[in-house]
Amino acid sequence: MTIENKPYVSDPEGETILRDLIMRGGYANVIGVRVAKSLKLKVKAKNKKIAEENARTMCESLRIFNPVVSNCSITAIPKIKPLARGHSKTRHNRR
Amino acid sequence: MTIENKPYVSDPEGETILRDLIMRGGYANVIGVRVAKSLKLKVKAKNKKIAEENARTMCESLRIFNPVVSNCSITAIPKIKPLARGHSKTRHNRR
Amino acid sequence: MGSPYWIGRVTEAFLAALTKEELTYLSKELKREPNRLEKEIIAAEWSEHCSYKSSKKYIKKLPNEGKHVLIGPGYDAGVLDVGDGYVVTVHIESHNHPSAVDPYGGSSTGVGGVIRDIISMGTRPIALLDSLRFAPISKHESANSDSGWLLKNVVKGIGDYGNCIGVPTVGGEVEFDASFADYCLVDVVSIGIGSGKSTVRNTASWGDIIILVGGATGRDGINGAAFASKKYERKERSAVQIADPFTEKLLIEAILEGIESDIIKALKDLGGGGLSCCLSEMSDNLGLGFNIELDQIHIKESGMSPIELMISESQERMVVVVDPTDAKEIGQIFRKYGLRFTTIGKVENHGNLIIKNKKRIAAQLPSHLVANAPLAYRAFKKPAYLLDLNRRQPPVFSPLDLSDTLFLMLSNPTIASKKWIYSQYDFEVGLRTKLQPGIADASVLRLDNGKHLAIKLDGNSKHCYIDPYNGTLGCLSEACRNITCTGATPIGVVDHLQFGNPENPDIFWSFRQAVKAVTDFCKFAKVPVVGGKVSFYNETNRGPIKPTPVIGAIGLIQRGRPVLEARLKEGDTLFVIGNTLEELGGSEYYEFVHNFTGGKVPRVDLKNDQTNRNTVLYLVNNAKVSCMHDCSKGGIATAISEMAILGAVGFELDVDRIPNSCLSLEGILFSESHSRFLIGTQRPDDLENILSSVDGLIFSRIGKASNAKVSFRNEGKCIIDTNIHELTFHHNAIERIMIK
Amino acid sequence: MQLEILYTITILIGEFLSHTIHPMERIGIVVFPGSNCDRDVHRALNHDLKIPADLVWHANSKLSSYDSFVIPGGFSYGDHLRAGAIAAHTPAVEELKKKANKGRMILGICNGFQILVECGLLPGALVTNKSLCFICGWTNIRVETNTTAFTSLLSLGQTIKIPIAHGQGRYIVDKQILASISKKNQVVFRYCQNNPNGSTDSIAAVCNEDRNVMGIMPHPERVPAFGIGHEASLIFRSLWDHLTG
Ligand SMILES: Nc1ncnc2c1ncn2[C@@H]1O[C@H](COP(=O)(O)OP(=O)(O)O)[C@@H](O)[C@H]1O
Ligand SMILES: [Mg+2]
Repeated sequence: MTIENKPYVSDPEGETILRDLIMRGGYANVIGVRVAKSLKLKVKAKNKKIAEENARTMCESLRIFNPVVSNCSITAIPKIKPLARGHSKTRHNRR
Repeated sequence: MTIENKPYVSDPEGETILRDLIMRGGYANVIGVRVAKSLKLKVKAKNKKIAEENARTMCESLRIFNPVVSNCSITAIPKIKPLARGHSKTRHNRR
Repeated sequence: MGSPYWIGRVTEAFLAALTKEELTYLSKELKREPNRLEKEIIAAEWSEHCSYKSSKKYIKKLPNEGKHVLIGPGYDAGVLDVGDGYVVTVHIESHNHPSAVDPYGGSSTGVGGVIRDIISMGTRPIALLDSLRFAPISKHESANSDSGWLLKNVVKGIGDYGNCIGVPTVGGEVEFDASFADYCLVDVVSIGIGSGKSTVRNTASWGDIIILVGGATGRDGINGAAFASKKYERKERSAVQIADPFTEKLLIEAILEGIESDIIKALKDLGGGGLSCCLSEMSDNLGLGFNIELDQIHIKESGMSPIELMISESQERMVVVVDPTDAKEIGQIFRKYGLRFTTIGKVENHGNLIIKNKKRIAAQLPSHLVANAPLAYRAFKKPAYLLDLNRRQPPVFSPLDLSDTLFLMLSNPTIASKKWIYSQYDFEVGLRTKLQPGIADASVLRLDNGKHLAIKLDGNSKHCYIDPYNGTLGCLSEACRNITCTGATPIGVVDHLQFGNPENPDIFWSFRQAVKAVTDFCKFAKVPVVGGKVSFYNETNRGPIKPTPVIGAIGLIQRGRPVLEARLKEGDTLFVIGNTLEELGGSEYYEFVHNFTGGKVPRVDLKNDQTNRNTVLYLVNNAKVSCMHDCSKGGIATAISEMAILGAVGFELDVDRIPNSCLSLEGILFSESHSRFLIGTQRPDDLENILSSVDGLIFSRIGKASNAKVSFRNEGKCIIDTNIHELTFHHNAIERIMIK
Repeated sequence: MQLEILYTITILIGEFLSHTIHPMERIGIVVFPGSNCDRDVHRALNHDLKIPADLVWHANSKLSSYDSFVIPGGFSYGDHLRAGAIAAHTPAVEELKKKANKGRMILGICNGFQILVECGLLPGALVTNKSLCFICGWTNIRVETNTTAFTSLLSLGQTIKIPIAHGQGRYIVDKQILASISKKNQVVFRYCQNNPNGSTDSIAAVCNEDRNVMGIMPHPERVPAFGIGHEASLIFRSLWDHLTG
């Protein structure tokens, strides 16, 4: 679940990271940064679709993000990866 | 690019969301929450692999994540979505 | 929770903000039809928010002269002379509509705006205060009920912004009332300090250059001013403003460095109405013309139209005017701080605002015309609800256990400890905080000349709803009382008048009553109004908010004089000054305990009020007392408990010794009559002598502080029997509601 | 009038000092974009404690002429990415690292602590408070070692009152590092009575192995120089004693 400012909403944090860290570090090939927040939920559900729907209703009714400011995209990954907690092996996972 | 606390570091935000919002809201099928920070970088690169490698070197040399407490996973998505900055067409995108 | 309330429709175009009459007037003055861009510029500036078209006539009449006032209302901030070459600036702003939709972004950008007003005067911001209003946060629901969610995010927004820019939030007030359902009021006051020399003179001459500095201009907040001037409709995009306190902090340092180098000739922040308002007001104030080129502006999004550039409300921007020979130096300063800036134009002698786009004139308007909207006439009549309320007799309430009632009063979020809020604010950065929040009636700051500045905000929408005139008078009395308690003499007030739709005659009547009260109080007490703000259209689909004037009182404590807290001390003898009347209308006792609205609200007797304040000031100044607290929301029983909780000490109180003309015990304990003070002293006989010598003063010795037991006695019986730990527990209610 | 004269004299003395004392014997207060306790530290040192110190903009070449530094609190680079993360990559911090390796004294307060951790001069990490809220208030800390140049005037085990104000002050180290810093006596202060932010082992301040670099989360510049609650200012006095021998 990724919560991100809407495209027309500015992102001062991303801009500072780009300007003061990445560009000054000499990484000219990076041309844009947007910061987002992700939530990894571990959900029990019959299938991917139901899991996604569940997550979306919950997200909206509990106001996990403010839809005036942010968009939220939800993807369920069926058992692909156990939640990080307690799984130190996932550390170098690149997916 | 997703930056997430290592398993040994507790995640009070995830815990609070789980306990105060989700469980109290009656969503019993959610059994775990971890909060992470993601950065969406727009990178110019020949291919996905190079882009990921570039990003990883940058990430390590600039310490985009703090290896003491966090893990970082990187995935490149070739041209799937243009970054918002400077793309006025995305302006009325709601989702 | 129902359906999320933010999902609303995107409403009509911005142009709708200009009325037919205004358009006709405009064409007549211009002797031609304005083009689209011109109409948009005018609409932004003639919005209620920027032009004060409904209220200007009334605001102008407020008393605004005093020996400390250097610059009164009408500028970005009021300027007060505090002696030794130092000045203090004050300003108040609200960000109600944006905060109701996006509490985090709305409240933080509100802080940003009011801070830039202080910088605009060439002074360094040294403190913030916040005055907040929400619907009740209930004990049973989670902190994520609508109002809990708003409160949590508003506080986080204010904290994150003020903390980041290093300006301490030193105090404030909070009120909960059901009329704020689905809405909230977020008022912020900022204080600045400077030397008389450094305040910007705001002069310019032909050929000077105009520079836009700070955040890039984007489409954010477009239509914001019109938004705040229209009934609250849930527009999507227009409401969203992302705060960037980091850029603001750089802006503060850069501008102050420019002022120090004496190269900034004129300066103004961009707030509601964006460049349109800023440039038209600035050129009108300077009595000069501006030629502006839009092509150069640093932008966030490509393809912005001239209209969007002119009305964008992107945050953290300012306009500065410098002599061309100083262009290089100011550029160096901005570059040092990594701020983006562009020269957007030149000062001309023609008196017009000329906007060029791609070398062609896109708009040409006389600045004077843009900056001075035709005033709107608003009808007014006494609202019908008042007749109804006045007729409503308070029912006879079945007697409750008085200890339980006291506990309930203390756990009422309007009265309970606000520690959960202010501990999220860095209230000490800057090393000026002499009295931190929570320990006295007002916040006290150290000034550079050895004097102290006291300030407090007060509002009471429950009183003002039942009686706008007396309610407002009460807010003034309370604010002045609060600063007096710390030992300060009032030197000025700021007023923030918040109402519903001014086109509604009922609402406009209340507005006029409030203005009258401010005028009457300030004239009598000889305290000038040094600034203020009017916010109309505070309405939701449920209707208008209760009338909510918020008053900020500013006071000065002379060098070497005591600064007093409200903390009760072991062995203190308790005195009360002032009479207690059966004035329970709009009281927390009626409203919170009995859920009853009606009755007579407390009235202020201006003469007594003054006598009592002067007496108290004498006592503090001459070190006759060990603590002082004013008596307001929740009445005497609450006030004395608050002092005891602060001092962690118990007390015995003789209720029958409290001077009163009440009909009930509840009246004596919980009535909110004004002009009363509670005093603790280690020299009771001394104090009694002094008080007896004051003509017409009502006072009494009512109790004593000792150990941990708390008892209220009446006619030999103990009517409340508890201890300090229990009182403290109930007083911590907000923490219990908000932290799960 | 009198006050003005007093000010003039103070300024004159200040100028006199700044001319007579070589920068080596003055403390450099490193100012980053977004630092906001810099002026407070400056005032506490010069005005209250009479310890000569200058504000130095991070990009100013004068920085290298100083030999001891305070990195003040605030929100350098807006705390973006993580508190201290961006400042840690500036040339100024590179310079500080060189000085640290030569044994020069560096004290990081609050955001300064975060920068020292992010640039690797100090072990561990500082993350968001356990309560998820910014906290401001006074707390008690205990002196865990007085064999550092920052605590020599304090006594071991002494409890002092000190203000805190931070959002990301939860100090985190893993088991190995914790064992190592405990063994080498690098924990300088611990919160006592309560742990306001959830730090590992209630750690409030740590120093490096060579004991010339210390990071502390609370704000010693906010306490009065004399009278009740002045003990925390002994941190600065200890440092000055050390520098002036
Ligand atoms: N929103 C707030 N922000 C900061 N401080 C607050 C806020 N609300 C209340 N306070 C502080 O809490 C204390 C009690 O406030 P209040 O209940 O309004 O005082 P009073 O009893 O005089 O009416 C004061 O020091 C005040 O400054
Ligand atoms: Mg009070």
